[in-house]
Amino acid sequence: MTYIAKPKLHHPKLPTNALGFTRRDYEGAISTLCAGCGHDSISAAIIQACFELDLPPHRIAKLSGIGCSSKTPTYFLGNSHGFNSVHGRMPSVLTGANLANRDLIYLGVSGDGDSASIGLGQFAHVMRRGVNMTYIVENNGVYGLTKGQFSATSDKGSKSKRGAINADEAIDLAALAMQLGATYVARSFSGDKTQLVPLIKGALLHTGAALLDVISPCVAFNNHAGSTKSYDYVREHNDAVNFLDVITMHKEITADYSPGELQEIRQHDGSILRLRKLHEGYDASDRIAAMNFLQESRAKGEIATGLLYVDDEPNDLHAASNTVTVPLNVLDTADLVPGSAALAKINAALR
Amino acid sequence: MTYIAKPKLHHPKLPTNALGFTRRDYEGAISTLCAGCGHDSISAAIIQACFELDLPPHRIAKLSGIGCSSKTPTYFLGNSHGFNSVHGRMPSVLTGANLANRDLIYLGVSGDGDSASIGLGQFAHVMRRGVNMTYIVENNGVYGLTKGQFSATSDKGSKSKRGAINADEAIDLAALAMQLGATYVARSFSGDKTQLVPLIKGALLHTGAALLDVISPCVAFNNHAGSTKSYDYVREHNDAVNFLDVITMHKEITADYSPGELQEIRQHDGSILRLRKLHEGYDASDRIAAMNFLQESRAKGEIATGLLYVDDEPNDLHAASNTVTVPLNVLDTADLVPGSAALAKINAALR
Amino acid sequence: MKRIEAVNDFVIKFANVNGSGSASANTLFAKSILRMGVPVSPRNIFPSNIQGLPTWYEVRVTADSYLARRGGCDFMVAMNPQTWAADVAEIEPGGYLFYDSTRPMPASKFREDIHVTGMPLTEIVNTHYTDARQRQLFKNIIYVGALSALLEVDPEVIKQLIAEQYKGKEQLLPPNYEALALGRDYALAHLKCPVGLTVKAADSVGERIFAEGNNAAALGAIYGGATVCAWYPITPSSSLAEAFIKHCKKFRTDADGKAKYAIVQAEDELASIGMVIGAAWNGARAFTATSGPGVSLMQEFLGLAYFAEIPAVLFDVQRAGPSTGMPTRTQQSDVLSCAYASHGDTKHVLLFPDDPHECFQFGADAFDLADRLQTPVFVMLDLDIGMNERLCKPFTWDDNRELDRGKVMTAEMLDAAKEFGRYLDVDGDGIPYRTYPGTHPTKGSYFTRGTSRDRYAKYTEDGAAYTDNMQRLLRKFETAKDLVPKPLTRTAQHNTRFGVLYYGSTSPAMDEALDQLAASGLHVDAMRIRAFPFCHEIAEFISAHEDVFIVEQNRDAQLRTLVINELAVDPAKLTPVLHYDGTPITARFIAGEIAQNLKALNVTPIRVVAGNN
Amino acid sequence: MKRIEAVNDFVIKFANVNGSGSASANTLFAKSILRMGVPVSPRNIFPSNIQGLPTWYEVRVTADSYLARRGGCDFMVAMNPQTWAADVAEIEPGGYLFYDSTRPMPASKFREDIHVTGMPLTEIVNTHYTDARQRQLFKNIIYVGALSALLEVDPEVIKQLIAEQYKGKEQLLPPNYEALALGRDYALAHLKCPVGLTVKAADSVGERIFAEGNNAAALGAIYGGATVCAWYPITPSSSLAEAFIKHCKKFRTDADGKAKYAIVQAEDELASIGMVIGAAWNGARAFTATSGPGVSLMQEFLGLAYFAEIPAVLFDVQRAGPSTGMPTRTQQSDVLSCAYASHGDTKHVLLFPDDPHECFQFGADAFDLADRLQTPVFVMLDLDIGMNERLCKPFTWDDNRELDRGKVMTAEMLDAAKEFGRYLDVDGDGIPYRTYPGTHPTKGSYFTRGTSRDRYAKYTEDGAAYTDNMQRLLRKFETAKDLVPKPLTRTAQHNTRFGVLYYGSTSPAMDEALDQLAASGLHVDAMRIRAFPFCHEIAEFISAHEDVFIVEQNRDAQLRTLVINELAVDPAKLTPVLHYDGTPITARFIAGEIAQNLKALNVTPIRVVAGNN
Ligand SMILES: Cc1ncc(C[n+]2csc(CCOP(=O)(O)OP(=O)(O)O)c2C)c(N)n1
Ligand SMILES: Cc1ncc(C[n+]2csc(CCOP(=O)(O)OP(=O)(O)O)c2C)c(N)n1
Ligand code: SF4
Ligand code: SF4
Ligand SMILES: [Mg+2]
Ligand SMILES: [Mg+2]
Repeated sequence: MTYIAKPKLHHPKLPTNALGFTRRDYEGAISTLCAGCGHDSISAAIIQACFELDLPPHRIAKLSGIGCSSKTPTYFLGNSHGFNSVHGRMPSVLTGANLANRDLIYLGVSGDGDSASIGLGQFAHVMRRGVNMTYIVENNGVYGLTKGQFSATSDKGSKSKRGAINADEAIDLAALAMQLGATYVARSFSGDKTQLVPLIKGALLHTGAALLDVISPCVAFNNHAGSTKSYDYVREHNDAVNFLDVITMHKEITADYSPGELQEIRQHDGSILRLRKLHEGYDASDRIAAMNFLQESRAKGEIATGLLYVDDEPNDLHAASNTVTVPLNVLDTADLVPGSAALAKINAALR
Repeated sequence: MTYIAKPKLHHPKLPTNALGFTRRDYEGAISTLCAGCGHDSISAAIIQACFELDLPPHRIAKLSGIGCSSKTPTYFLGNSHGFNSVHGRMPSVLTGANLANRDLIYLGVSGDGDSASIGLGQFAHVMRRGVNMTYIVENNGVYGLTKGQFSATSDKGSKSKRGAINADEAIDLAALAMQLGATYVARSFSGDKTQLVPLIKGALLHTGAALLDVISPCVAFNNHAGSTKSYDYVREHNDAVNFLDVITMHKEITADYSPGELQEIRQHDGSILRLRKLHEGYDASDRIAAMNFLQESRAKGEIATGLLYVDDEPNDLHAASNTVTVPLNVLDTADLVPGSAALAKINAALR
Repeated sequence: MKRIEAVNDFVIKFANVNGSGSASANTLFAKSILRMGVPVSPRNIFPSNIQGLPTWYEVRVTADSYLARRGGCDFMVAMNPQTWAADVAEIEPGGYLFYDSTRPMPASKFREDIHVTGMPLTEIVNTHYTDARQRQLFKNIIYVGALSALLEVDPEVIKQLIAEQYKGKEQLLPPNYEALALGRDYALAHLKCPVGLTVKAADSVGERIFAEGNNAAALGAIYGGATVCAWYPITPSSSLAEAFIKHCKKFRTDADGKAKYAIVQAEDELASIGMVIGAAWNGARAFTATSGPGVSLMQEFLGLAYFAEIPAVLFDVQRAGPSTGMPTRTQQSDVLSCAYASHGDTKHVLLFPDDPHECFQFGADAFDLADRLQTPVFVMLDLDIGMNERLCKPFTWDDNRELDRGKVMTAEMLDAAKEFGRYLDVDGDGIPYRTYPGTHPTKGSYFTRGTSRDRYAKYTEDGAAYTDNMQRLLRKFETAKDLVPKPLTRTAQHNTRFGVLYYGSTSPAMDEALDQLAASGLHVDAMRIRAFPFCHEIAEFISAHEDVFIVEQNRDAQLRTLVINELAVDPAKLTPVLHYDGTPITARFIAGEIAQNLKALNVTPIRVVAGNN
Repeated sequence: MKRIEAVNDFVIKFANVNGSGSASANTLFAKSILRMGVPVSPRNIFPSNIQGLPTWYEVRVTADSYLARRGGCDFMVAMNPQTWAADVAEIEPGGYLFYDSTRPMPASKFREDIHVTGMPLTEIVNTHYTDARQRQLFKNIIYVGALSALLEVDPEVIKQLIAEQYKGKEQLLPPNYEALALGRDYALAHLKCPVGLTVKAADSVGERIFAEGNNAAALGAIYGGATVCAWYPITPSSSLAEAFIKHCKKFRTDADGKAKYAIVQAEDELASIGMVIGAAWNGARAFTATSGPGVSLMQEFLGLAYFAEIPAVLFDVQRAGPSTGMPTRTQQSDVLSCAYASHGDTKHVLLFPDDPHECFQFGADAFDLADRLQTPVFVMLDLDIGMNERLCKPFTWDDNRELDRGKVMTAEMLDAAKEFGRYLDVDGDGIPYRTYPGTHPTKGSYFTRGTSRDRYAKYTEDGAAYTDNMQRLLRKFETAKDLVPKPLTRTAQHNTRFGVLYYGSTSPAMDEALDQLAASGLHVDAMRIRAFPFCHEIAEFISAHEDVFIVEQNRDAQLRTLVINELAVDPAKLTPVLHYDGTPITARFIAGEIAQNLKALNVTPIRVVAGNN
């Protein structure tokens, strides 16, 4: 069922990618989110990343839960199938979809309430299983759609718009994902597109469980003083450990740096993740060190961003299940039904 | 409603504790678990710990989910109320119970399937909220009651009795609890009563969220070669970081050690946790270091046991909720009902 | 051209953009009419979105206190270009359109048969204000000012309300007064005032109050002695839990600032009901508030609460299902999933309040019922009564009333008793005695489980013990029939063989429909069901009539299913009248459906007063 | 003293301790009788525990192929001291008791009216074996040997079966043969052989097979083309998923060892149904297997699947509820929670297989139905048919049969079509067309949601669009009535105004009860319902009779609720016959209940053959 996208005719001025698509071809319906919502910037970054990677839009499946963040798949990749499922359970739906057709690219979009509150269990288990996907959490520390209650990622001591103080420990989804076996873990900020776009590209090319925890301020309910997820707060405390540059096969490698500050990771598909270190000696391939770093920077009140950890030999659920290379959803009667002869044998054995 | 337990008359020979109770008074119905099941040893350790701490049995509430492990509360503390709830949801039931009466001691008993598979979400959130409880996971890496399927704590690569190999990352509940804000985190082994009993005592005296991850072999389905939760395997890989000695107020402190190898932590109730270090420089009060240590020892294939982390200034959910000191379940009409005069004011404001 | 003329009896609708701050101005308008002694019934029609999408505020001005949604619109305040066409189309012929005429509109955009009043609102605010937010906010106050002139709403009353609103922030009064005057003066100067629709001071409101059902139910929980609340946000129930927080701060904070309550925003609905069950098991009064999706997630726990006999109170503020459905639309479609919640054989107690007054009353009673019956009790609200301000009888409370904790054995009772069996039916009413954990050192402790056990709470897989217990639970449900609120009957002026059953938020529409039917000579006896299980009065009402209509706001006639199943009524006798598009049911719809059915049965109308139609 | 005498028609029961390895010896015994051409129907009665608690294995030897549980016991093999008293008490007067006489028992422990055979089993094993485990295991084989002598079961057949069992491990044969001989020889030498109950070789089994419903259903899923299975262990459904794993390894592994399937043991039931929905949405055939508690947890997702129109297959192997209830006991008590699963207005398709043969057939058909109807389909098993070996017709398959994927548009179809609307009712049957993700670069993509949307899958909160969609779903459910398996009727030999409805595992007990009733001159027409929604034939059957009984294995007459609600039947016409103590229903119970009712209606028996009672 693999389908080669046919380039379409466009206004000559619009730049096209290798498939002949313009950025427009990766857009969706007009957003109904609040003006200034961080989520809209993330949608834009996704569009940009898919366009730059020359992905056939219809070969991507978008899945989400419930929330303002989970609404966003309607606002990008209009030619892709999308599934806005139920609150907190997108990971299981995505896992099932992935099993049915290993050839599509799976993009899960969720919110902090959707993933860290009601959905924490499924979030954890989808990471453990190493489902090949890009899982983006649009993290604003509140429940936007239900008008601003604290979510499980809002920091202890942070203040709600109505003045309430959060007493519970915050859940760090990036740290959790690393501990649970995710093989590509990054954190970014909806306000920093130059950092975000490459991180999304790297995730889309990664052949295992990729998590992006993207802090995405809620202008309606969590952008005030006292919030630790406001634009201002995040800008002040943002501490990028590295800067990612994704080099796909067909682009030849040019720019050169002095060795020390560079780290290059070749991914399964041949693409190269080139990391320019902004933190002395930060090694994105050392899981335990990365986890430790996250804890320390969090203790210092900093928000570590960048490609925090990547495993260049990821294993995914299909590998673990040893499934055939052809998608399960194309197997037909001949492939699947043993037939009457086999049944006769079975009957015989049951006498 | 606080009730002072009346000492009972007993066979003179049976040793009694400060309340005049014998160990018998802390026992329950006869176990229906398999002969040799690790869970029964844990029940015995709980009985021992409660007896030694002179706890009035009826002031303890036992809560559990579903599973062989969750059945055990029937087999200890026969004079306590117990609640065998539904699979994986004990943490929420315990949280509610705790809110209703802050004066009882809450003992949650669960299994690895109950807590790490279906119950992971509730496990995580009860830790975040710092519910004052002792939460014991009887961890055998399988679903015993449903006949031996892998649970989420069984290690990647470990072999089931039927020969299947586990492909998913194992969840380390102790590491998770630490990351999520539990203030007393220990790991032990059902086969090591001398280590286990003091750890349970320390947890019962701890006034915050205490987790005990107790490896407890399933002789019926997970005690074979190739299992990483068998008696043999655990004995071989057990790596105790320290040995705990719990000194309650009324016991005066005797034994003396050379400073270096000792760590003493005074808990809220005045009791002292005396830790004899078995690991050079292991500091049970340093959360980040402890988390890092856990990751490293796990990478080495070792099972770190002992009191892994303790916070001597724990905060609990009641503190966060600023609730009255008297249990909510004793407040009566006079305490709770504003009456008709107040209602008249409200009506007036609604015109 | 026709011109709708009415005093104190019309529908005015505000078409706005979500998040534009119009809500408070619109409420101000509605409340000012109320203060003039004229009943109003406002309704918010809002999207599942935070900002930028269309939202409407519909105010029915109703001298006769018909509080249901009337349908149609006499005066449209069209502030939202996105919905202009639909809004203009909705106006009744001879009705009125008020709009922002700053940008000229082509004639094609209007209608021949309506009266159009344009006012350059944007221009006015732009000339008077520089700050964008101010322009936004005061534009709303300005149109309220204009409306006061067009509809003869007393400006002094409006100012009074503004003053009350900004008590403590008096510096905000002058600018608001100015904006109000700005609008009013402009209207008086440039627009034809009044139009055919006017408000005339009256005395038709009386002692009634103007409240939201969610707020009232939360207050009921306070009076019912609830101390533990565990909830998870979900529209349209969130404001119930949030109101409880507010009331607790006010009424439940002791001298030294400590809380005589505990409220947890749980991680999801499984956790919230779990916490409620744990707290209730441990002797505190506990509740949760949720909506359909939450009820679905709670099913397993509800089966446990039924079988383990845990008192637990749930407020289900219903919205349009199934699945996510329409979160901001109203329905009565959780009836079955609540009544028979969970796998296995279960039956649950449901209460159906019809307005904020009953939300308060049932909100309090639910806790006594739950303790008395040791089982979950559902208070079934819906978005229409939960989230709209509704005129209703004031809240009342008897100061001699004590919390009824039901059958609980204390240490003293245990010492006195010869035996204790948690599931012993001592009194023959199916309700056993329970103890709170920690009551007595050696007596009365027991083990609670969702698995089968004997009368002494001992685990058993014995079939006889299981059956014995399941039958006792049925006896208990029988007992419940006499404890739940009785139905209320409204008998027609003429003997009739027709009856109608209805419940919950359908109430005002039903009352109005009965008047309309009576006016057209069609007489129907009505009974409002207020609880499940159904008491004998309901069975008697049905057997006393040949044909009974049953009016519901769901597709599958869910209450009808309960009625035929539990009361063994022949379905042929019960004609469903179903409205389920998510908007509140109207008298027009009910009367229309019933009239049509009666026509089919060719019933000859009996006029009460000659020519009164 | 009376002595029960019977050939090929008796009930023998083994009382053992859970985990003592008796299971395989007992099955060996039952199968050996089957191999002699004599029908047997065995049942396991086991505790929710792994080791040490009582367990029973009941074998009904039945020349007439009455496969239901008969009730009572003619021959008791009492191997469990814990349950001695109850086991001895259960023996029919004139029946037989076989026990381990190693330790002498006081006479008081026996009964006057039964025939006692003691054999020093422990002593025998202790003298012959040293290893504890061997003593344990061979004791079981030894009593089988003894029984072969006491009941005249052909030892050669037993040896043949042992040989088949240990194919490949031939070294195990001699010791087993010895143990068998040891028991048999001892019995022949010291015990009175045979007793009054004997097995005589016959030819009454025919081509029938001996299978477990769970295994058959899993095989059905293989033939139905299921490629994705997501499950969570729960008794009594686990063995269904585990059988699917086994079958997949055998039938679904391609040349180079790759899996043409994916099976995930999920973290819970919410995840398993979520995975099934995701896979089905993406074009794979997917299913889950669960039991009551799982169904409760899946409610929200089931509402999504109904509203979003996702094909999904669920095998619900029912156990005794509510809550944890009795996990190892059988019931039919999830009918309502499946039929109307989730909040909001929903209706789901249910299939009711009555034996392993139908478990296979419906297990395969369910996938075609789900794809055809684009909605969840439940296959309702229960512990009785799921986990017991049952004699049934062999499995059959038509090699010309193709998987029916329903209305799916390919890229070619999309290019050809003039428009695509995911929820457009093009054919008037309520079933729209769908596309699989990734089908076409620019056509046919759509957004799936649980929220309201229009015919083109565009999000909307418009009431008319919502209603339009909800009504189409009802049309689709109408269509389902003609696609699901038709009911089967058994007409009485005499015209009768009485009918009986039943379903699922009640089938064998019903057949036998009908014979018993007929024999006593009571004639009742019977219809076995095999699916929900109900087709017109069921309505016609009911209207063709004055009184209709409806036999169920639950407390609340759940199927009856569906019948009166969906077919608008007067409840007065449907008399429930309910058995719900967790044991499988018996013919004695059904016939007794019906006879009693008919007596009450004083029906005069019409003997078919004079004196045949
Ligand atoms: C089962 C269920 N419970 C509650 C809700 C109500 N609800 C909708 S969105 C939401 C929270 C969304 O928060 P988040 O995931 O952080 O998304 P955001 O709106 O902040 O982007 C909730 C509680 C629901 N839709 N379903
Ligand atoms: C909702 C639900 N799903 C599944 C089950 C079946 N079940 C009972 S116990 C259990 C697993 C228990 O495993 P664990 O918690 O590790 O306890 P163990 O028996 O190993 O001590 C399962 C899946 C259930 N009771 N409820
Ligand atoms: S409420 Fe917050 S999260 Fe939702 S759209 Fe508005 S800004 Fe974004
Ligand atoms: S099955 Fe395993 S866990 Fe359960 S009782 Fe037996 S040994 Fe213990
Ligand atoms: Mg959020
Ligand atoms: Mg376990």
